[in-house]
Amino acid sequence: MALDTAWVTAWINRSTEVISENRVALITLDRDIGDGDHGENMDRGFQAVSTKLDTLSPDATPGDALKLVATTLISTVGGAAGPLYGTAYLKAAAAVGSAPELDGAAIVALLTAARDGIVLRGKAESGDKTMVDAWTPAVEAAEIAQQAGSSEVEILAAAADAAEAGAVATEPLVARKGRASYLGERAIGHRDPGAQSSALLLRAAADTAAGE
Amino acid sequence: MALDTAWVTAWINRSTEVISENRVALITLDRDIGDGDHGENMDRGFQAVSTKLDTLSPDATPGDALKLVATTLISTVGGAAGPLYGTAYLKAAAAVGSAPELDGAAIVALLTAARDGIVLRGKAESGDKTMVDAWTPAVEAAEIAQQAGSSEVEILAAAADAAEAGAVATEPLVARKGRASYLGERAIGHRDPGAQSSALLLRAAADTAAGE
Amino acid sequence: MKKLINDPKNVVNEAVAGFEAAHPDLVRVSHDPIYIVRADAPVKGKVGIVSGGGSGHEPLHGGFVGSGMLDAAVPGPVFTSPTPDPILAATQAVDGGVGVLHIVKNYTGDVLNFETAADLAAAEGIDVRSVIVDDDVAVKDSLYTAGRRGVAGTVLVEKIAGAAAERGDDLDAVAAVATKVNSQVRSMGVALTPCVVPHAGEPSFTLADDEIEIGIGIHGEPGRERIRMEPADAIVDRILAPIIDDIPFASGDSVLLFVNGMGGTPQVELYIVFRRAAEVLAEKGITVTRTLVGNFTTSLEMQGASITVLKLDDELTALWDAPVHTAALRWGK
Amino acid sequence: MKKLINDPKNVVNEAVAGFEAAHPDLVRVSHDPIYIVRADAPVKGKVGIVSGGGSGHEPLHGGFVGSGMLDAAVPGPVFTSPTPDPILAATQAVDGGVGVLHIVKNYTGDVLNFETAADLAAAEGIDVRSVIVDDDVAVKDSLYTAGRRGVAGTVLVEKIAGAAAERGDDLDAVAAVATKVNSQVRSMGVALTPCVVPHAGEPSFTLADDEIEIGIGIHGEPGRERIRMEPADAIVDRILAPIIDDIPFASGDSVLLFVNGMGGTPQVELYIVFRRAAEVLAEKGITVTRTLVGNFTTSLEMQGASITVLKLDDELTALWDAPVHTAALRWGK
Ligand SMILES: Nc1ncnc2c1ncn2[C@@H]1O[C@H](COP(=O)(O)OP(=O)(O)O)[C@@H](O)[C@H]1O
Ligand SMILES: Nc1ncnc2c1ncn2[C@@H]1O[C@H](COP(=O)(O)OP(=O)(O)O)[C@@H](O)[C@H]1O
Ligand SMILES: [Mg+2]
Ligand SMILES: [Mg+2]
Ligand SMILES: [Mg+2]
Ligand SMILES: [Mg+2]
Repeated sequence: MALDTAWVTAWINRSTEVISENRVALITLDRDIGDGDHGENMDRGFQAVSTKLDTLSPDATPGDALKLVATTLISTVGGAAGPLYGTAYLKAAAAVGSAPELDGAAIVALLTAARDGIVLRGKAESGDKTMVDAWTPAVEAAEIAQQAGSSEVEILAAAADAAEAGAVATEPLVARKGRASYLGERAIGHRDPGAQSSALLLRAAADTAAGE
Repeated sequence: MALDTAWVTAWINRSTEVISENRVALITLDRDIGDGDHGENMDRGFQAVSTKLDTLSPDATPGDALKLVATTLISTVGGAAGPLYGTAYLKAAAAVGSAPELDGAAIVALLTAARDGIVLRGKAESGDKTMVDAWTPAVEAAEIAQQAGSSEVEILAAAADAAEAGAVATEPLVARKGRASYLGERAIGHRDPGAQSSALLLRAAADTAAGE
Repeated sequence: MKKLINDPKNVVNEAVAGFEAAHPDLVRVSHDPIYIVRADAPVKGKVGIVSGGGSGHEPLHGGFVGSGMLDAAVPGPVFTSPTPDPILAATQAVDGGVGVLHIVKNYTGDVLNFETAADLAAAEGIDVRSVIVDDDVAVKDSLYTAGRRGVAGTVLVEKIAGAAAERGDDLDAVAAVATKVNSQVRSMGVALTPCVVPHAGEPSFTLADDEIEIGIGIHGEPGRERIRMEPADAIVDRILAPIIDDIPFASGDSVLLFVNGMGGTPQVELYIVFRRAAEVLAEKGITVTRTLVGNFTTSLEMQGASITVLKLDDELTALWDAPVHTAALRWGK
Repeated sequence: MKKLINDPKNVVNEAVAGFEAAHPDLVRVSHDPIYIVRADAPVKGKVGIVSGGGSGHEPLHGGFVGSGMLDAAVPGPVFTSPTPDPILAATQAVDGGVGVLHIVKNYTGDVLNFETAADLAAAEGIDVRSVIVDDDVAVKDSLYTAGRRGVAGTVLVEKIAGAAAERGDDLDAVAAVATKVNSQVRSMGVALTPCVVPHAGEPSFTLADDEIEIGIGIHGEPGRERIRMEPADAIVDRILAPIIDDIPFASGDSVLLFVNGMGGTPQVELYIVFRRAAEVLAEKGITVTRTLVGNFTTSLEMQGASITVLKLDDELTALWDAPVHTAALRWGK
């Protein structure tokens, strides 16, 4: 069962919910090793996205919906996360083109393009303790699942599991990008807020695909 | 046994001690209903007086010693207490003139002049919750004791007792002069810091006269 | 207590030394007794203006020494009036032969110490006039108090009197304009947090996490009432009303609106306060034609703000606009 | 959390509205998207200068909009970089036809958002150049960090670049002088207390009663080390040494010494810090020829200070001395 625009909008709505629910948790993570605004920034952005969603035309493609997310996040989130997530959704939109439905290969392409967009803008490598550390394992897990012939739902679930594990795995790291890099050894023991929000977004993708 | 310059210098030295010991207590009282500097101001002043005492000539009269206290307090205490106490000692010095020794009448004159000096500068009346509420009962008690034929030591002890009672009696009052007057009803329940320091100074006078 | 200080006893000494090092073009400093005079003092033929009071309210008064404002500032210990000696010395140092005006905030200590200094200066042949500033409407001006306190309105008195002296007004005229400003200016403040006097080492009062003090004095003296925390707009309405009612300011008036930070207030908050105050004045038909926003009369690190409104006329406006060159207020040159 | 605010979401909106009401002679304000431009923008034939970043550092940047300094400031939410939209709009609003310089503090968010805005402006045919400010020696400039942060030195870059633009330098020249100032300025700060971001409602970090944070960032990001409270002179020695060693400043140099308050620091403390810093520089044979003391790059109500040293030459000195007329910095007119 390929995923269509209804899934993308469900994903967006669920993302808005979980970001709002996790607003304080993300602020707390960012307060520990950053400047305490990540939850606020993401929440402001997704609230705006969910308002903008009403303007989406009924015959919009998944790519159209993703592009709307991208431009709205770029113009409302600010901070580091705004341009990074904005670029991720922009590249994801480009990767899926005008396809009305997304099969497993398209989902993998979407995730890969999103991750590549983040790396293009932020120049972070794996292990730098950033959102990349959630996205790269997610992309890899999605690829493996797709090559093993998994369904779209299974691919997204594998990606979400890997992103969550990746977010947890940022805890022992020293940061080399973003504000946490100023902290040196003191960042050890804290989870990266951007990796955590990435895991939340990918879990929202998987859950909505599974119809949960 | 009339009191001489040795007594005045003993009184001054004891005053320096008790003010220093009560520095924090006076700050606390002033913090409650003023600006928290009375202990600091008085301590700075008496430290300066005790240093200046070395410059007193060996044949100085009690009046000379009191005048030295006056000018030193005026130029080191600041705030409201500086000019008020300064004037008190200045008028006290004038009242005892160049007498080498002070009998009971002279002690009463000294105390009366001091109180009158404070009233002259500060225009406070009894019950305004100021240092006057320690000095006026002290003057009255001293007069009564002197008329009853008490010794200088007894006169000063009566003054000190009355001053202490007067300081305590400021507690239920609303202030009508000084910073505490801004507080209205909220000053009730707090002892006036200047009345308290006055009681300390008069107790020092009595104790040193008694040779304690 | 955490402060960027060395020995608490040296706070004023060292701050004044730093001020001297930072502004050698503007001021000269006497270290014993402590006072600050403008670099070119005494200015022959000009009325000298001296102000002062306890330290801890900076930039008041040292930050206002310079051409077009004060000739001298006399900083006492923190929150404690200076003694007469430095006031006298400063008065002598700025006497340009045509008299000196003392601008004194209405606190018993300041009034008494300046009074003594004025007497001593008069004995030295200097013509001294004093103007007492008492702009704080939080305190009732009655026989049963020490009278209203002098707070942030002092800055406006000093600026305008300074301009009058600079343009050559004689002592009577300078004193008259200072008196006029004082009669037309009213202020009231609010504290969110207390301040800590260095030698005391403990907060001068306490406020619960949801309490604020309306009508606070600039030494942390309690105000009119202690209330629950409210939104900024409600607080502004609360402290602006007694100001507007007091003079009374009337529709059609032109005013200077001055929002003053108490020392520890972020600037965004001062502008949020300004926004609402301007709105309320506009609603009453009062036109804000001059403005001032910032930390000008502080209480160490206290968080909070005060609002000051000065009724303007053409003369006061022109004197406000006249050039001033001090560490804290500068324009026109 | 007690703050003079209404809804935390409206802090920036309302503060900007207050700023507009307080300084109508200096600035015009766009409310959607939010940016502040000088009243006479765009100035034809003059290079436009735009800066911006998260709010909470006031007067940086809005307080520096006016003749001789910034043409526009773009305030983001508190401590959060603005998005590209307002940066683009501000860039367009100040384009006088000869290009626009973006002055950007080196934080990932600011750099990325200004980068996007610059790309969009270029697509609209505006010649945009960017200078990244990274003066904070508390952070190592290595491949393993996001690089040094931009802190109070930004004020000096903005003033001097602004003066170069005002005298008619072209875009290359203005960018070159901004780059030069950045290469010759170094800063480091200390925090005694944390700050509270309005939407977070809790302190951004905690410090024990006897702890201070050396090398603090202006968003409350932790610094180099957390140590026991020390006397001011010892703290100054500690934060000045890495500054002097970094460039390296040498005996015989002339410098501008800038002591910046973090927002909640009493002014006496800033002058105590200045006094010691000037002393240490003098001991090293470095001559302080220009000075600045005050709250210019703040972190809301944080208590603490930073020291900035800029190596001067005749050109930079002349540009520093050039007239400036903004809400927070004004001289020469
Ligand atoms: N160069 C980078 N590459 C990838 N991700 C980054 C980079 N810099 C920061 N991030 C991510 O951004 C998150 C912080 O976002 P946010 O708090 O919204 O922005 P800011 O740091 O500007 O306050 C970090 O937790 C990290 O995951
Ligand atoms: N007008 C007055 N007459 C008499 N005593 C006064 C008057 N005003 C203030 N005082 C006394 O001064 C004391 C405060 O002194 P102090 O704290 O040193 O000065 P300040 O109020 O200037 O800080 C009060 O407790 C009160 O006893
Ligand atoms: Mg952040
Ligand atoms: Mg007191
Ligand atoms: Mg006092
Ligand atoms: Mg941020």
